[in-house]
Amino acid sequence: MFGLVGRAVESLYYVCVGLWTVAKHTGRAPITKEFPDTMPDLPGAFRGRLALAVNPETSEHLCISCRQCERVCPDKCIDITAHKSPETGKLELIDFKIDHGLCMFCGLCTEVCPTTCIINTNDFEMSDYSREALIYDLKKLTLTQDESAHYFSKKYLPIPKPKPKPAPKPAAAAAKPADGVAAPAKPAPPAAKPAEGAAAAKSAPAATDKPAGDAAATKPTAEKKADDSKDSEKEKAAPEPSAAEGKAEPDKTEG
Amino acid sequence: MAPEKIEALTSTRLKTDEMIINMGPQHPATHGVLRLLLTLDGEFVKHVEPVVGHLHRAQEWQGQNRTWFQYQALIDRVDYLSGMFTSWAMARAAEKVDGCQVPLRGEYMRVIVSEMNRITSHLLWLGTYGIDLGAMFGFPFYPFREREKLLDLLEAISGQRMMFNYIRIGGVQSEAPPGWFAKVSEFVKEFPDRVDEYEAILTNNPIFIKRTKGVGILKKQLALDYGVTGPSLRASGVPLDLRKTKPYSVYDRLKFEVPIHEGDGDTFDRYVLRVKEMRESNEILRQCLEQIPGGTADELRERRKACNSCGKADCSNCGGDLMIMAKKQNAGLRIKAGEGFDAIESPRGILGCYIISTGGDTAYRFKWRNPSFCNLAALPDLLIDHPIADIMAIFGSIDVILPDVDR
Amino acid sequence: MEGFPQLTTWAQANVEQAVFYLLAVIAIPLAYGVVCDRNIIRSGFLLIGVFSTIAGLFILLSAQFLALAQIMIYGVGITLVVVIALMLTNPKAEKESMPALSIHKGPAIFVACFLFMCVYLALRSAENWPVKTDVAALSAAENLSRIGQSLLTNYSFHFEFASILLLAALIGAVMLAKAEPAVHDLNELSANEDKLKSSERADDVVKV
Amino acid sequence: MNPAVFEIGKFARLTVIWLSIIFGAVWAACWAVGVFAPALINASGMPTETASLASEVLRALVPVVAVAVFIPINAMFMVLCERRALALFTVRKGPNRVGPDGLLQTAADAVKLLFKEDITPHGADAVMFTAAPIIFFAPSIIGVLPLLAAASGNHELFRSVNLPTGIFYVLAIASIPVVGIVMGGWASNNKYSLVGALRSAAQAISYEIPLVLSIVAVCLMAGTLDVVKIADQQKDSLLSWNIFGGGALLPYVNLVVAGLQGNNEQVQAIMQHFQAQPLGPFAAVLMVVCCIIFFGIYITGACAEVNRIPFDLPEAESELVSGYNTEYSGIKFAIFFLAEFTNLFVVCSIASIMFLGGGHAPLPGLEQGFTEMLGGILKQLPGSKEIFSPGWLINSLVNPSTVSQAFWIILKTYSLVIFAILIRATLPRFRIDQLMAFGWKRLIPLSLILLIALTYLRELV
Repeated sequence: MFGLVGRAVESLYYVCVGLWTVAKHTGRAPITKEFPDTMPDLPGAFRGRLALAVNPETSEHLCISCRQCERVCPDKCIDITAHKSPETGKLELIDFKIDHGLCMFCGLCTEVCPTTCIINTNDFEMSDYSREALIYDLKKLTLTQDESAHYFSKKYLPIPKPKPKPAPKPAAAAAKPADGVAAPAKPAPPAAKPAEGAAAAKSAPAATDKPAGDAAATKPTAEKKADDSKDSEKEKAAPEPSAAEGKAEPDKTEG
Repeated sequence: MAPEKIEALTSTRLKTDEMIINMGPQHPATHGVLRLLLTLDGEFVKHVEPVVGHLHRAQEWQGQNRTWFQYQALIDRVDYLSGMFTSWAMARAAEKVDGCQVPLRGEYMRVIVSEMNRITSHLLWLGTYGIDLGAMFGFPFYPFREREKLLDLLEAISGQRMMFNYIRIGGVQSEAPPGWFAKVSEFVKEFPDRVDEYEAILTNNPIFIKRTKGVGILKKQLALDYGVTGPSLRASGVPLDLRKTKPYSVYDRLKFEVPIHEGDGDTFDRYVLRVKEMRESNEILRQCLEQIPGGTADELRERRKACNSCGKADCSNCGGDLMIMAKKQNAGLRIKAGEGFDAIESPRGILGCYIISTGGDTAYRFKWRNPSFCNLAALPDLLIDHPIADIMAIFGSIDVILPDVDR
Repeated sequence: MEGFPQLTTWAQANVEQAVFYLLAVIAIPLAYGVVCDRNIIRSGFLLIGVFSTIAGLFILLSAQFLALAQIMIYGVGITLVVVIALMLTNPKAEKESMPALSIHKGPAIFVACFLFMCVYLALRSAENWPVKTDVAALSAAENLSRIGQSLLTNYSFHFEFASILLLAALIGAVMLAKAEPAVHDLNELSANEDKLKSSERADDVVKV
Repeated sequence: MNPAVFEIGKFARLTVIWLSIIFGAVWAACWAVGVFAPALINASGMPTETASLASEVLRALVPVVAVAVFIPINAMFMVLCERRALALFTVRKGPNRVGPDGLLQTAADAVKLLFKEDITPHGADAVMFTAAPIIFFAPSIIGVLPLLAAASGNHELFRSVNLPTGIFYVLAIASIPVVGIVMGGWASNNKYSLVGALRSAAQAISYEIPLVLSIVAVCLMAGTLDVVKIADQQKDSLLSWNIFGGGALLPYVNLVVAGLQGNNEQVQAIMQHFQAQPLGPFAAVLMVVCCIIFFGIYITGACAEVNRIPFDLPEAESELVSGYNTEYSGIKFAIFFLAEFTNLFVVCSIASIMFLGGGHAPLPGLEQGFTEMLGGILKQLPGSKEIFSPGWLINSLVNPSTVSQAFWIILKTYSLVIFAILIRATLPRFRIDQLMAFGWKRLIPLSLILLIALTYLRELV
């Protein structure tokens, strides 16, 4: 009998403790973030929409059409169209398409980019009315100079040195893009440089079988074939980017 | 007991029709897309048939058809509540095959982010367990509030809240951003108070105790027979925690207790054990923050200003223990030929990964040993002769995550 | 309806009859439905409707308390009956096998006619039927205390007898519902045997 | 400043605005039907007999109008109140987008539900499927009628609905909704709904008994079933509330007060009274304890009756999807939803009338002071006797005692509602067998024992 009463009182006490704990929370500031009014304070590492940065100082487009990102993308959502300029023998970027409907925001493309051109912005509001509208082309992807500067500082990225103007780079750049351009683009990393560059440099002795910038050589054969065939296709498709653009534009206005 | 005797005893009861109920795959409490085919006698479960596979995404096949580098970004999705652990299991297996040694700072970073992830996973479990038991409108928000803080921190270091892609073969992806360590230690300081609050609401609550004590008893032997691991096994009294029994990474340098419950192994024990584990993880975090070689990222950056972050292996500021990555991360990432298995202790149990590599940049064979799958196997035995209402209490308490089951 | 003298007299003159007929018109089809509906559960709900209309009739007779008791007890009680019907029957199976009850029809009609005649004759002999006319004049509060007093004085034996009957029913229900030694306990038995072995084996496994 | 203070302030502001809208609307509707329209009719020069009959009909309609206006708006406010209060308890902000502070959120939700497709599932019993929400909602509308008189301080317009069997009427009507639940659950042709309905029936029957017994205890102390009389008996002060033993402690407090004041005659008089009852103080304290436990039993039973957490098994979202209303959509679902909140309001207002002194202030002087003050102000107005003069308008509109009583009863009822929300934010759900065991093995014996104890203690005090 008394055991029963004791248990009842004890239960009641613990229920009251619970109620009091909850009631105490009334006096705490709400943690709600009212999203459209106050944007979330996203960290620099945040992997949002992909974009192509320009050099924040010279507004020079950083992409060198090396196709590293295209190759590494697990979803195959990047599509680069480039051709070799007949005059200079250099690769020229014609179009750069990213299908954000396919993209899973893993950020691998930004890690392998030798010129820190392709970056993850902090933009995550990309909703649109059609799937086609999620395919971003070069124009939509390229950031302005200010935006690039903002993200370079936010992500603690080193500002790339401008490409030497005359740039008599050998035609071999097409075959060995990382080697050719990474060297001038990779300055001595400053203190805040994260991940990839520093880690890669440091780990060089540990990873004995991997000379830096040797990506093209170790490329798997199957993928190489696929890439090659794609390249040739791109070569063919290259002369008509305006048509593709024309197709994309009405869709967008429709939406 | 002889079947005739059972028959004789049971046949005196009122004969009733059995009802078959299809719980899930769209039931609010099946935590994803599990389908339970229940045969009920009144409100009591007589037979359970879990139907899994609704979320099958061929994770192993994908591993065999993508390069190592690409697959690292995908495996977080196997167990989306503890992505760090899936990455880590794969990284450890690959490192074993490759023979690559992860630098000490990298290991510490791995432990820090993983323990943070363990806390987030347990917090989510705690919140949803409250929902399973009907504390739907108040309690779940408290664990989620803390989880939010941790996810913000993990987002700051890895770039995303759940699909971290942070632990890589050979180390971790990046050094922490400025101020990150300070925020973590701030969290570590305030977290025990928060756990006290959860316990004030739940642990002694008479309704909660009634709902969980003596319900869904998982016997030691049954658990071992089914290969149940993790907190569910430890709540049944088996002291099996890879962090302690077979210390990997830097866990042998850390002082922590693995909570074991010498009880019946009912749902209440599982709850108590997970809450204790959160506290222990917090303790591990605190120790890691003290022990990590090179100190916080900010201190290290100050030190590296002297050598201008040279990145040389013999540099006292950049090389050796102070590195975070031992392998170059690029599209050409390769693992030496060979095969190997390694397992770690994920929030749900032993998470193992078996790899056969032929030396190329793609694995020849992947095999995952997922704790959720094995834990779920014990579910039918736990549910028999419990009322419908207990299905949620029991199913919630063994804490499976369906993508992990279905892979 | 205190405070509305004119309204009360007017309502008594004009509305009471209309309400009575309205209730009757509702009650009779409902009662018919109770008997004839093939779905036992729907019959149960219709029965609640019948009792509600009868409660309405009680209110017309100024027996507020009785009306409310009718609603409270039958409303919930019939729900219980419905629930029990739900649990004991299989509506699908019953739909398939509706037995032809032609054998029972004759006796049923006979019994119904007999009962009706009884009631009819009783009503016809109203002048000989001792009806206390003063009760109707009581106000509701007095009515209530009158019921209480009658229950505990004149009719206390009936009242107590009914309580004992109900108590017996309650105990019987408890005995029926009490769980017999069933599969649970057997499981426990075998589980205990397991327990003895398991503790040793479990340790072995961990050691390995 | 702490942002939490702003949130509490916003919540308070929202509550005040909504309550003034609700009670303003009710007041205006009642005044228009019960005062203004009869005055117009009388002034219009109709034959006196017809005119007085017409005005009596109008005045008899007032309670119906009041409830018809009050119930839907109040249910909408309670939904919002619950959501905001839950947000406060869980460190969130709650709905604050529609209208200022989210004032119109539930209005918007109601409109949304009105325009949603009304789906009747395949194989459902269409008639019962439609009837169920009506049977669920109707009792909560007609059930509150007798409470109006007590809540308005026996205002003359509501006096007519004050039944001598008032509280019994309310309880009888409050037992009907379970029929609606069983009906809806069965008619939905869904196993989850059916299980929810069965649970609901079992639960309602089990918890009705302790609920009624705790009310019986109050009636026993009051000696009547009339809610107005029960409320009036508690008018003195906090100590005469039924939760504190219905005035059992009053003589002792009077003794202490008299002793402190040095009023020896009064002390002597009271002491003589005590000598007749030597066990009096002991019995009084026990009685207070009994009454407080009865209040607890009432709250528990009420939570079970209206399917609130921790007794929300008929809905049990994590087990039964949504229980008996799984298959409902659109307006039918809205009716179920509104009815649930109305039922909560009804049980809370019963509690505040039966246990917490109805519309009477907790301290003795407060009510009288306020009434006199307001009455004095009203008397100052010019021409308060002439019909249609401003004085008459205000006097017929504002009744000092009703204002005071309405204020207190709103305060008490909504405090109980907030308490129910707090319970909802904290406790997990019972399991069905534990629920039944708790009801039958704990609450019913406890309330029976206490009821017997109370009858004897009442004699000893």
